[in-house]
Amino acid sequence: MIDATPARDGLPSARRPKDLLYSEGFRAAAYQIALAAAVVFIGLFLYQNVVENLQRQNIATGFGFLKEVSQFEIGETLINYSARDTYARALLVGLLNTLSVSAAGIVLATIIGFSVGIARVSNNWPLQRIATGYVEIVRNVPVILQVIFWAAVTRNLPAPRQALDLWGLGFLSNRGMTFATPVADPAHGWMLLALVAGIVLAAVGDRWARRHREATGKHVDMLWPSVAVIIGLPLIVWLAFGAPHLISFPERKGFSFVGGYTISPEFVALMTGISLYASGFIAEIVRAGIEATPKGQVEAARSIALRPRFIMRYVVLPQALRVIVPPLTSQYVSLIKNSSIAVVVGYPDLVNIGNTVMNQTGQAVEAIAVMMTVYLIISVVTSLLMNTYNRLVAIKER
Amino acid sequence: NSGDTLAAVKARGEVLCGVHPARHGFAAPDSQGKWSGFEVDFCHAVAAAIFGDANKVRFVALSSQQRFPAIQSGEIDVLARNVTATLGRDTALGLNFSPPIFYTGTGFLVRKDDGITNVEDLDGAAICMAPGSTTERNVAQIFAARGMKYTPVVIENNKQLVDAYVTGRCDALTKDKAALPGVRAVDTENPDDHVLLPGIYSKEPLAMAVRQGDDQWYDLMKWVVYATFNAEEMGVGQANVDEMKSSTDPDVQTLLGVIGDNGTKLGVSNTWAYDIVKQVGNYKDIYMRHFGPDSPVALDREQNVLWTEGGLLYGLPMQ
Amino acid sequence: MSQSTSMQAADAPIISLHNVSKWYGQFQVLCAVDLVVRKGERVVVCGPSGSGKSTLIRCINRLEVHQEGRIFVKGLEMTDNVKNIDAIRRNIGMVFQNFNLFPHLTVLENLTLGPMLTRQMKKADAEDLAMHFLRKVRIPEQARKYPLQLSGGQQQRVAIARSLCMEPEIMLFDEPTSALDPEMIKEVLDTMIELAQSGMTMIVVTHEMGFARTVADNVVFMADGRMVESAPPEEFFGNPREERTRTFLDQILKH
Amino acid sequence: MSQSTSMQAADAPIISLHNVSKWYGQFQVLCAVDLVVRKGERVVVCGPSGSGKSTLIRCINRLEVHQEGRIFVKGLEMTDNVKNIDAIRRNIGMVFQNFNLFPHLTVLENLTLGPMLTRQMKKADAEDLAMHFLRKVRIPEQARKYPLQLSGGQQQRVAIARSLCMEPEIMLFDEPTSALDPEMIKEVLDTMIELAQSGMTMIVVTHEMGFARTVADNVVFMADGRMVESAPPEEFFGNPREERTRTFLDQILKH
Amino acid sequence: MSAGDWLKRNLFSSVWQTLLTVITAAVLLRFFWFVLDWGVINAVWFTSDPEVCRAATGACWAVIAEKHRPMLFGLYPYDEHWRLVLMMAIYLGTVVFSLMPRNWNLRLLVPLWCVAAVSIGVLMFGGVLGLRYVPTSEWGGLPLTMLLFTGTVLFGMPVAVLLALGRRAPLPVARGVSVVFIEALRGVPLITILFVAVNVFPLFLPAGVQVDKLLRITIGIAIFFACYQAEVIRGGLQAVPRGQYEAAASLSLTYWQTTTRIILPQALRICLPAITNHIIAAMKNTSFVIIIGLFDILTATTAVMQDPLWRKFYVEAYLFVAAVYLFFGYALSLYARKVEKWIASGRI
Ligand SMILES: Nc1ncnc2c1ncn2[C@@H]1O[C@H](COP(=O)(O)OP(=O)(O)OP(=O)(O)O)[C@@H](O)[C@H]1O
Ligand SMILES: Nc1ncnc2c1ncn2[C@@H]1O[C@H](COP(=O)(O)OP(=O)(O)OP(=O)(O)O)[C@@H](O)[C@H]1O
Ligand SMILES: [Mg+2]
Ligand SMILES: [Mg+2]
Repeated sequence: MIDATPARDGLPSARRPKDLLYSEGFRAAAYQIALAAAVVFIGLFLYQNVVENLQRQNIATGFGFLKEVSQFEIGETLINYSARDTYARALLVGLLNTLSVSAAGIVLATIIGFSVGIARVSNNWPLQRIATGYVEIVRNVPVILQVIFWAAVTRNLPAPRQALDLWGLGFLSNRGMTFATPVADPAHGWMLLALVAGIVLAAVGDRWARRHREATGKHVDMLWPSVAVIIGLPLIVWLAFGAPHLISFPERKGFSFVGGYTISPEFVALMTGISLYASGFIAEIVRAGIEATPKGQVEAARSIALRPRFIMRYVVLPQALRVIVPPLTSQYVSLIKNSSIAVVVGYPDLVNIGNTVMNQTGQAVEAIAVMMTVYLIISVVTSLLMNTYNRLVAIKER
Repeated sequence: NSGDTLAAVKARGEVLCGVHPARHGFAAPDSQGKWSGFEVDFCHAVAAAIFGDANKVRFVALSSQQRFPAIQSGEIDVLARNVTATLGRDTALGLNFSPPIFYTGTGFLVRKDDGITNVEDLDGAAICMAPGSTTERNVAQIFAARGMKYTPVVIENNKQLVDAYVTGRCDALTKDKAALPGVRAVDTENPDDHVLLPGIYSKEPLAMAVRQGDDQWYDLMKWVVYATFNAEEMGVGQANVDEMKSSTDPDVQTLLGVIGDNGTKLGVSNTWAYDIVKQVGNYKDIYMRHFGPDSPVALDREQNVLWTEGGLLYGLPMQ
Repeated sequence: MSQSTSMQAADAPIISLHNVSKWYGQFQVLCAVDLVVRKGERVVVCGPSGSGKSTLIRCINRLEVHQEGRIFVKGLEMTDNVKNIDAIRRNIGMVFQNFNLFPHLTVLENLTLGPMLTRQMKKADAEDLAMHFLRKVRIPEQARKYPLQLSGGQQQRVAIARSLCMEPEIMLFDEPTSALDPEMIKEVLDTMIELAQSGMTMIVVTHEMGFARTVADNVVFMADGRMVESAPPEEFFGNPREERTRTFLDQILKH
Repeated sequence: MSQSTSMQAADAPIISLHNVSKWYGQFQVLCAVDLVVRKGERVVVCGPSGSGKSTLIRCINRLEVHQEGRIFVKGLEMTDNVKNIDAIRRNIGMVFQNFNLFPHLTVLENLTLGPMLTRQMKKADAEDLAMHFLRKVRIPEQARKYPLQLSGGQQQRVAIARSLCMEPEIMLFDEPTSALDPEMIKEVLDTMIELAQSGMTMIVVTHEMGFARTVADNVVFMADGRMVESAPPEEFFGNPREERTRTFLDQILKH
Repeated sequence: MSAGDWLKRNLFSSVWQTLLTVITAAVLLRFFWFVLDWGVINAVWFTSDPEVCRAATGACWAVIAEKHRPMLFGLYPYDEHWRLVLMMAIYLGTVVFSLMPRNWNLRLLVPLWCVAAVSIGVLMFGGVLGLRYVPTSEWGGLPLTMLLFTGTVLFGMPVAVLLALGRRAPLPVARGVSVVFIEALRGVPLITILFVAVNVFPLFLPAGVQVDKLLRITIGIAIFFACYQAEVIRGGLQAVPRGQYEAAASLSLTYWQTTTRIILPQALRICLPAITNHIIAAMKNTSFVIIIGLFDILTATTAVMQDPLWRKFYVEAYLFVAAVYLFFGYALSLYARKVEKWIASGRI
């Protein structure tokens, strides 16, 4: 702001209009306006070009195509879909496939990553070396090479007729992994319900145990009761329904198998590739998290005679998780993004289907915009969740 | 700027032609990186027409996904990459199609020992195909019409696609029928273990595409194609073109630029058609070079013969 | 408690080390250390950096494992018997140089964690106890804050209170003031002096010679893993027997 | 220079603050501070922690922006005029508590950077100048080392030399010795005393009352953002007018 | 520590430990035996007859010997492969030379890089000196991977620095622009950016203006790289103490002087390990170009593995490619560790 105070003590006033150019505030404003103008100008220029180019080349624009009939089939769908559905639904199928392969990949990567990460800090020398070697290799070979490698492996599995028998429970062939599954039975729905009930009950039990401990000082171990209730309830339901034990075993028929459930080789290759790749990074995150809890914390806990289990549960884990969870989430996000290389192995994920849509309709701009937006939403939602988590668990400081 | 492709090409000194990266018979680089194939020859023909030198062409290998953006954006001048001419592409993609240079349809390559003899046997099969191809839609229709099911395995990368079929991931590989013999001949370990299902199940007219809005350039494409048809019809081939120059048939004379100024009207030299036939050949020459009985990708001409012989090739008169 | 029994108790050694040695690899940190501490006694350990002071007191509650010699605490020998270790640790409180408070728990939770989990106290009782000791260290108003929101001096006082909540008979201090700003040193030392005056058995590693003079019954000087001198403060500061002790005191008192 | 002109110059205020106030959010750090420093004058600022001493001297070279009142340095007013700020900063050297040497540059490079970049000196000249001042602070032999290879006292002397290389007329010191070990405090204070004796105008925030007694022309006491008292050292230490000053001096001299 | 101590501490400190040691050792031995048996003892090293390989029970390293040229050089005209060999020699020579601290002298390196760039350009493109012209669409293999990687880093690093500075700038507009740019690009997969580079980017240009596809792809990967790197550098900038800014201000250095002389050198040193990680990641990311059909070393190898006669030996071929990536990645991280040591010891 310009203050019109007259000069005092015969000193020159720094506030003459010509000095405006030297004013920090004015300069800052000028730079910003210039930058904003440049951004707007470039944006307009690009937009203008796109519009002109599309017009000149007579390319259709707009998202109207999403409502058109797709006229192509998709190999793996989680929802009903046929060639008579719209492009929008085809893309939805792709999105769900992206999410399902990512979910499976995340579970696998987490299990492997945590195991290897713990092995990395084990004081058993050979185990530590194996873990280190694994991490180095898996992290440093491009994920796409790993996926292509696993695709080659799955394709070179024997044909269905010579499929590998998985101990009578299923088959492994170049058509994928086919499992025996229980024949659908009304009991299953109830068992699922029982499982949920069991989990809820276990949680309630845990709370009760804590209250009990706080009220009486008696520590009740709820680990085994929890396990029992979570496994037991569905089991009881199953028995109550007369233990329906019909299992649909896959059988070779026609080109492939009937019965059971088949996971496609593309899914297996993609999931294996991206989750092994991520597991290397997760292992490092876990290791860092474990090492991040200062030694002094454990010593202090020991000096108040806490037992190892309690030290783990009340001192080490809460602190390690704060370190582990944020980078872990970004690994999950990058695993989801990596699933987009599905297109090289032919798994029908969002990008693969988007690609087909792009070719069918020729509307590259719109199709790519759809893909980018979806991934952006996934990233933004995750990072919002992550920020909330960080705020909730942040260690309060001055 | 819409009318200046020809001028730009002349100024550049070469034609940029988008082709398939590896489709034996149509377009593929040999181990020395030299391109050859049916569609490649049509690119040569365009170059011959413009420059009188069939080699003034540069090939740009394009995946099926990249082919339309490449032509739309002007990265290439002409697209000769197994493009099926359809109304949708003509309009929504802002393209113009030359007269079809190859009539084909969806075909299926299957393993002999699977005992498949026609499409009806494919119920429940896993079928490998490329994304965004007309094939993808045709297959959907073929199976829907017969009330059959199949599992599409859709792979963009052609190598990966063929690999998926050859290793047995799929029971059938589907592509334009014309493309399958190439796969069979080159990519399979033992070509005799594989057969092409007989019959054609859809219309797949392959044509060259140019950007909409440049009529001069579009005209040139059309007439390059017609010139190869007409040359065959008139019996003018690579072998006899020089003798035919002295033919007294006015049609032949017009074709070869001995009389008239067709070239000037098209914006190229009057010997343009002569150059095509001399350096590349007429339709039959081109066809036989790549699909003839001696080539690795032998293909019957089927509909790809002159209208006079009951085929679909019909060159418009060149007066 | 009558005067005589307390005298008697005070005579029995509550901690005794016999000939304790420890090595890190090839490097010997403790060389045949002997130390006897009686109930209610206050021992100050000093010595140059790296002389093994920390190691010594960390061996007493088995944060480090000694390799030779024997350590007894309240008549129990420190072996790798988990029961013994547990019993001994319950009797010993320890205060670290870097406080080592649990940063994810409030001050109150830091204090109640031990009593609730290892002494099976009710939450309400544990909190009463905690508030009692927080008042003793004069920061009851900070109970709901998190450790990192406190000043260093306050944190160290919380750490002392945390140890006291286990109601130990012995307190070990490992340079409790050396990570603190000068203004805060005093508040912590005051707390420790009060504790000493209440009759707690204490072993204190510190360079605060003023503190040693005020409260110590015995000052122990260590160098190179050996116990060089051990004497009551008047003697230790007034007339040290050993040359090394003298050099060390010269250096440290010149400040 | 004749006696009279130097007297005259000494009389003109080289720094003057009129009614300067500053807020951080709601919190007022400086309340209507008035201060006049004449050429060659040496002012020591003291006061309890958080009283705004640092903020005050940081306003003088605009490391902080004041919100009310006016600050003049050598007749130029400190506004947001970039030209003025630049001119003023060139005339003011500043030494920080944490030295703030550039760790990626050698001592010599630390010293020549300013002269070369802002005074457009040739490299050779700048290095001569740098060596001159390094000799003055008595560490010419450290010229090729990196700051982190030096002791704290040496680092602080390098920092002083770095400021001097800009040949400023005024030097500001913000607790230059409080991050130092006791042994090193003296070497830095000696350097500062020499500097004072050479006639440099100085404003020094410090708790070293010995230094204040020796060199200050004026001691200023601040509390809660206000200038509570300002007097020559004899008066300030001998007979402080204000109650708060007395309390403060009691505390600080007890140490 | 004596060997006995070490063994006891790390291998046999308890029953459980001993058991674990035995099991892991058994697994390790089994693995190494397999590697030895399959990869060395029964392997076929040289043959041009795939039948020989098929008969063997071990690895068929002959496939690499047989196919190394198309794997390493892709579609590049066969007769001109010598140009690529020469190009790689020049490239690697230049890079190795520039990495040695004793050569860190702009007056030496700038001309060197200019000369190297020109000669690499001449070799790759040809069209002069009687060399046959080879358009970028025919480039391939390892040289292409190298060029993509170098282009990514050379173009991406400055952009990353600018974005990082922008994100920490005192000007809200600059901050806003940088944040949106960085976060938007980090939120999407690299593939979509490649799609944009190939399919959409031409639409952004005015009619008639064209940018080579290879260049567009390089820029796409580089910008993607820059957005990740910017976050790393921002971390480094944040780690530079405020006192450094203040000391610079009190020497009346300008914003750019402060930034280039004081802040950036320190920030880059601080986050060097993370920077290296992302540079290595950038090298791995070049392999994504297989999706848009560029013939880098991975694409070239998958293409080679099309050959029905050699198709069976894909494991060996992919191992070879993995080894190439591991080699360069490992070399980079070794070098970075060395630089960290130099920094710690004050050598740079
Ligand atoms: N885990 C360890 N491994 C190897 N050496 C160690 C370890 N812990 C301590 N030392 C060494 O043992 C010696 C004694 O360490 P200790 O911490 O007991 O000394 P201190 O007298 O407490 O010194 P300070 O006054 O610095 O705390 C030192 O030389 C130290 O370097
Ligand atoms: N950036 C800031 N934001 C908010 N408050 C601040 C900031 N910087 C300083 N303060 C507050 O302003 C007050 C004065 O700070 P200043 O650093 O000037 O005190 P000081 O007298 O130098 O104290 P010390 O002796 O501790 O250095 C303090 O209460 C401090 O907490
Ligand atoms: Mg110690
Ligand atoms: Mg201060």
